Amino acid sequence: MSTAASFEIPYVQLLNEEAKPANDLPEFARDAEIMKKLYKDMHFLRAMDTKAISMQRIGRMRTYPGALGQEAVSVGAGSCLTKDDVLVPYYRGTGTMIQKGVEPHEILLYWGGDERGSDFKNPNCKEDFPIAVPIATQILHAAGVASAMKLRGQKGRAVLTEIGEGGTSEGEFYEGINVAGAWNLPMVCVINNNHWAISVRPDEQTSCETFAQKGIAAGIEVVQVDGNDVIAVREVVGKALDKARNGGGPTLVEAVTYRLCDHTTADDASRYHDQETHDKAWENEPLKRLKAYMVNAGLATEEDLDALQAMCKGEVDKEVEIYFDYLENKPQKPEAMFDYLYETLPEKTVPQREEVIRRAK
Amino acid sequence: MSTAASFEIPYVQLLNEEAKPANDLPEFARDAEIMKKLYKDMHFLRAMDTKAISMQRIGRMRTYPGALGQEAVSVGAGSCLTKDDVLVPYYRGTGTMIQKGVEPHEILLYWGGDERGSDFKNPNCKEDFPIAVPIATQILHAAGVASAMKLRGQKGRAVLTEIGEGGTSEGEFYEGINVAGAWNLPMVCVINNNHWAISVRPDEQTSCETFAQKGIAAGIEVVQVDGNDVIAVREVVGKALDKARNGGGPTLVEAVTYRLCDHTTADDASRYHDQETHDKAWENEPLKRLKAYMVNAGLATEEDLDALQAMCKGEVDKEVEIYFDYLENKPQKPEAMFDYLYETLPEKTVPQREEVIRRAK
Amino acid sequence: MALVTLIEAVTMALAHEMEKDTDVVVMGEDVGKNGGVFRATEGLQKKFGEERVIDTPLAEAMIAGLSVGMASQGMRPVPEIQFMGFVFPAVNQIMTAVARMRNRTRGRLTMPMTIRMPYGGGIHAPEHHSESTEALFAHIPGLKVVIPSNPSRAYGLLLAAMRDPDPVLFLEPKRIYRAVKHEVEDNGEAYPLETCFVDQEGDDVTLISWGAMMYETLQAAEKLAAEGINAEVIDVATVAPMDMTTIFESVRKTGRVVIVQEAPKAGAVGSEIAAEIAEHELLSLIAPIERVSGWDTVMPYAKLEGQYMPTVERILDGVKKVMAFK
Amino acid sequence: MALVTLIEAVTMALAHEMEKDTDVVVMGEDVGKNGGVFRATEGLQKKFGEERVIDTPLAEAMIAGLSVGMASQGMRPVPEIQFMGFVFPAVNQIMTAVARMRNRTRGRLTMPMTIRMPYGGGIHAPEHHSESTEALFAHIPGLKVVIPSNPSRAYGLLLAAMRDPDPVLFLEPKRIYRAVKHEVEDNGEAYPLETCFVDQEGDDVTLISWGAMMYETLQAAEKLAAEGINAEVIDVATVAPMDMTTIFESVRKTGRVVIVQEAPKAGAVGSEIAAEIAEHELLSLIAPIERVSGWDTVMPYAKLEGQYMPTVERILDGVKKVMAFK
Ligand SMILES: Cc1ncc(C[n+]2csc(CCOP(=O)(O)OP(=O)(O)O)c2C)c(N)n1
Ligand SMILES: Cc1ncc(C[n+]2csc(CCOP(=O)(O)OP(=O)(O)O)c2C)c(N)n1
Ligand SMILES: [Mg+2]
Ligand SMILES: [Mg+2]
Repeated sequence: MSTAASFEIPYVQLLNEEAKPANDLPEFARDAEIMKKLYKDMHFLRAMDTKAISMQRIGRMRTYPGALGQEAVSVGAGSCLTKDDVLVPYYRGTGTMIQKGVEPHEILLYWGGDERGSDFKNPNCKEDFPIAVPIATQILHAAGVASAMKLRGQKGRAVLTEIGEGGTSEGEFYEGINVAGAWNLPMVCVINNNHWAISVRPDEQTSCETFAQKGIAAGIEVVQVDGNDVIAVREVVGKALDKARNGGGPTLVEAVTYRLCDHTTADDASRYHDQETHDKAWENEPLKRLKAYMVNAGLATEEDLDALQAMCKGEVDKEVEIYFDYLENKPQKPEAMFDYLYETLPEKTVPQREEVIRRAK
Repeated sequence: MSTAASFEIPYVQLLNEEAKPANDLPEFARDAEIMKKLYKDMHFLRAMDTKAISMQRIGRMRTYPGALGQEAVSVGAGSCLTKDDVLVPYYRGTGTMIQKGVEPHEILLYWGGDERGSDFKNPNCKEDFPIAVPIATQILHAAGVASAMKLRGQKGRAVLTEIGEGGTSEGEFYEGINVAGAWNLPMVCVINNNHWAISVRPDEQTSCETFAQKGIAAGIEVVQVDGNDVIAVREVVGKALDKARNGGGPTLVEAVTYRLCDHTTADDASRYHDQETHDKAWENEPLKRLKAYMVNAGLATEEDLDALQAMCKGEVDKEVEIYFDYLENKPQKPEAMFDYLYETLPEKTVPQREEVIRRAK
Repeated sequence: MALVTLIEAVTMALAHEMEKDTDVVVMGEDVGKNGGVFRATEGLQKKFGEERVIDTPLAEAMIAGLSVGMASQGMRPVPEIQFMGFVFPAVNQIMTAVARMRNRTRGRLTMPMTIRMPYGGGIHAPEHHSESTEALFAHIPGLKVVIPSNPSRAYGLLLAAMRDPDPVLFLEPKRIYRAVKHEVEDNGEAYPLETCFVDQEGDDVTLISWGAMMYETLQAAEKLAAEGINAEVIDVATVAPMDMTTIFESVRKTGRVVIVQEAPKAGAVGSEIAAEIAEHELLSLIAPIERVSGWDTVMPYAKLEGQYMPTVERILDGVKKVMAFK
Repeated sequence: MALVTLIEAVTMALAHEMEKDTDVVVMGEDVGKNGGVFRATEGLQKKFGEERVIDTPLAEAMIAGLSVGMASQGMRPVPEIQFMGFVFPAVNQIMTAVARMRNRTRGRLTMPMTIRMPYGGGIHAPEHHSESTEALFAHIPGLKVVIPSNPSRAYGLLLAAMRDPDPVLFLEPKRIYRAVKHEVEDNGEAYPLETCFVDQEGDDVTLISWGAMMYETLQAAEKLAAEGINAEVIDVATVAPMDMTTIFESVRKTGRVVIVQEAPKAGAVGSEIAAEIAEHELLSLIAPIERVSGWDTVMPYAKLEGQYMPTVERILDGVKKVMAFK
């Protein structure tokens, strides 16, 4: 018996649970502006989620998926994107989308039940994908975008896509990373391992020790990262994207974190989660750690950081206003449901459109 | 950076390319009866394939997939099955099915275009699955059978399933091995890596070094075996099945071999294969190696083995006679297409059945 | 006798059959600890254990494919697909294995399974959570497609589905999961899958519907009654294979037909009903067959959902149209 | 002007469009080196290189999903599904992304792609290689489903499909891949996707069909002519969204309709045609609408295939039935 192949899965943590930095922190971690922006953006996400969830309670928002406790994953990963990259997000990727340039009120519109939320107005987002609800379908879209980049010989562009750890059980996830490997595509896939797929635990999804190792089946580079350490997430995803942009092929990144909120507003996690684990996970949430590091490293004072955090609420409120303005003052016309179905509405369907207009009067 | 997990893929070869045995040959490899049966059964498969393909040329058989050069995989794996196990084969599993007890003429009937070929008459095969044409769907069926065994607390039973290396690109393959791992199911999956998926090469399917490593994504035991070494195949699959029968969970086995025939009778491999590689692969085909080993080890004389081989043609001819008898003397009634659709044919469909009977008169 | 909603009737039927038949297992995403995202399997895991109420990995093809294997062993899996919008990864298994294994093996391996899933619009759910795609499955030979329209039928038809020797897709109209309560006795009595239900007799016009749309249809019938129009109201319930006999009888009586469905119009179940009538009962027709239907569009999100769903008003307009025909 | 078979016309159209538009890429299982299992892409890889004629891994969801990504970037992928029986793993992508991306993004991302696949029975192929499941796709809003019935139409319609701004499923009736040859000029002229083709004018009865069944239908029309019955023969070609105008016109003329299709009868494209006629042209009908169809069964294997396929004789019987009606 000999060995046909062997593999190691690296684990990256740059700030440990006590906010102690590793020796070899990346340069950006010493850059106060960058770090303050990350801190603020993570807080913005938290504030927006909080607001959206409270709006849902009073009937001004539909089902909404928060990202509490997982802000380092989406903000960290999204912060590595340039406008030339393409983002193919999943429904819990609010943070990533905002980093890419999607307007927060567009995301609110989407979850508020208005299709215009996916018609991103920022020119930097024109090629980005809308949220994918059917789990794992987006991984193939990402591979397709990356294929187009590769076939056209475009340099310096890459695709970032994301998925939950539960979503890795879907065959399409595997098909997507497999073709990314086979074709050496400029694609980075981040698994948000938040330890829950609604009510299902990781050990119920798979007997894998790590979700990163799923990439071994695709023959691609894999890495596991502490998903509550935004420095590590940004460093790992940033390097992976750089590699992809330079023809080095795909990477699968597992970011280990914990879902501190309900799955969505339609869920009640207390039905199935373990309170003790939950409480312990709170101690490990990413913003506390980041704050401790930044203050200790002299990148900002506690007051600076609190001020940044405080700004978020007002900014969220502005986005909410725009959201309301759309819904109340500029609602979609009923016939909109026909107007983007095909470039030209089939003759047979025209009378239906007319009937909708007539009945709406 | 630390290591989150690491993996090794073992490779097993017990007879090398020169038919030299490894030191630790399993006991059965010294058992003349067992070895002669394997030798004969592999030749029977080759003879049956040859006959079926020649029948196709003269219009007495439909599309047929041969297994030339891959006999050690299906016969070796199939020889490990007991009647209590369940086989969930793929379309190139003729050898495995015959080992399990399926009548060769039933397989001919199936490929001859007669559904009765999947109504296995051998009581030992009553629970076995028919051939799966839609690639990779069978892996989930196997996991389902294994789930039933597990849920019912049945000991000593396991499921064997098989797939081509190309088929591992389908998501359902991955979903099947993943759930087998998550639920610790009594299931063994053999990948016949015959280096072709019709005209597509392994390196076009995936960038994996091995197909065995796909099992790492499922967190299950994996092993790569020389698929031209029937002793190694039988040893590895046998141990894996034993482990499964005893509650030890699933195993993914990659058997590395080469497709020396066309994909099916509908294919012409000379359009895409490389003649040199093909010729070299012939030198490595499993029967020559096995014969050399058996003669050297004193398990049989060359004459014994030639006599076994010679018997096969006649036995195949008998099966062909039964096959013809079905088609010519006992053809299915046209209304058979209605008779197994549901237990009771819906009222609405009854007149269709009657019309078919009437028109067939 | 318990006063239950449609979803409670589902739970009751599941519990009843699990109690009676140990081969019945419930499986799916979040059906165990969480009791299902709509709570259809609430309490079942506590009662029957993790081996009979199984939280599966997140993969619908897998859920269907595992069920195939389990059914082949004589079990009676009752998989849940969390929303009908997520059944599509399982279509390959449903098409190539679930619907065909009996035929493929000439009766040797059978597929007694009931694939449950909530379906339809009207609850302002996110994208992909509101479609009515029953027509896709009604066209697949070897399947049965059953849709209850009230709590009693949910109980009786689900029992029938679970006892059926062949695979049944059981579509639960989620909009009416909690719309009304019925007195339902947990007596294990199944309803037949072979017939439509005539919910109201009448001889002026036949209203044909199924699932949640039965509510609007019955409301319309009530309004019509007030106007002196006696509608016969048929709940198709089993949309495949369909009981045309009951429908034909009604058409012979009324000569006027309005079909009400939530799905897009083109190529839907309503089309098949109309085609059958046009083939077998043309001479009974006094007026063209009217289909009041969802539009031929993608199901809109919450904000425009109300403009998509067929309304009582649209049904009444449809009836007016066929009644005006002389 | 070349004398070509249907499949050669497909190859010709592919080559023409690849030459003209570098955004067009062909991809699928065995389409490259091997030129496709039916040889539809023969020679294309040699001509256009491995980057434009791509042998993909074996995964249909992947093929469709990659096409979504590529199309979003402005490419015009032309994926091949090896047989229609293997499209089911891709249904999730087709349903949730291909058919909806334009609508989902309010026109921002569009899906100009043509998913080609051989379909239908009659060549004694193995299991799953012979079904006609066009109805499943014809019911999905946002898709177009196009089926050529001869070499000229294969060329002209495939060009139209590839140039269409929206996704087209292009179903190639494999039984007639090599049945006849047409003179087809490689002039890049597309046929419209918006209309049926009237292949023969007549005023006694309307025969409506598409794909391979056009052969039997036209043969039947010829026999009928000999008997003095003038059939109008319509090739629907684009079965979704359907041009009902042409069909209605014909029905108004003839009053008698026979629909011929290979698919199982219940819930098929023929049902939609019949339903539309029963809604809009009821008064034009002199006789019930007859559907000559495949049976509501699983497609049998080779030995019984002949008993499944609609025949000229069955079409003639159908016509006799509607003609007998007075
Ligand atoms: C194909 C499909 N199946 C089921 C669902 C319903 N669903 C939505 S989210 C979810 C759990 C996902 O968990 P995970 O992938 O871990 O992501 P997370 O929500 O935790 O970020 C499920 C089952 C879906 N959206 N798509
Ligand atoms: C879902 C599906 N897609 C495509 C096909 C057509 N097809 C039949 S065999 C084959 C190649 C399979 O190659 P591999 O898995 O390596 O098995 P092998 O035939 O080499 O044993 C293909 C593409 C199919 N049968 N099922
Ligand atoms: Mg999760
Ligand atoms: Mg192979």
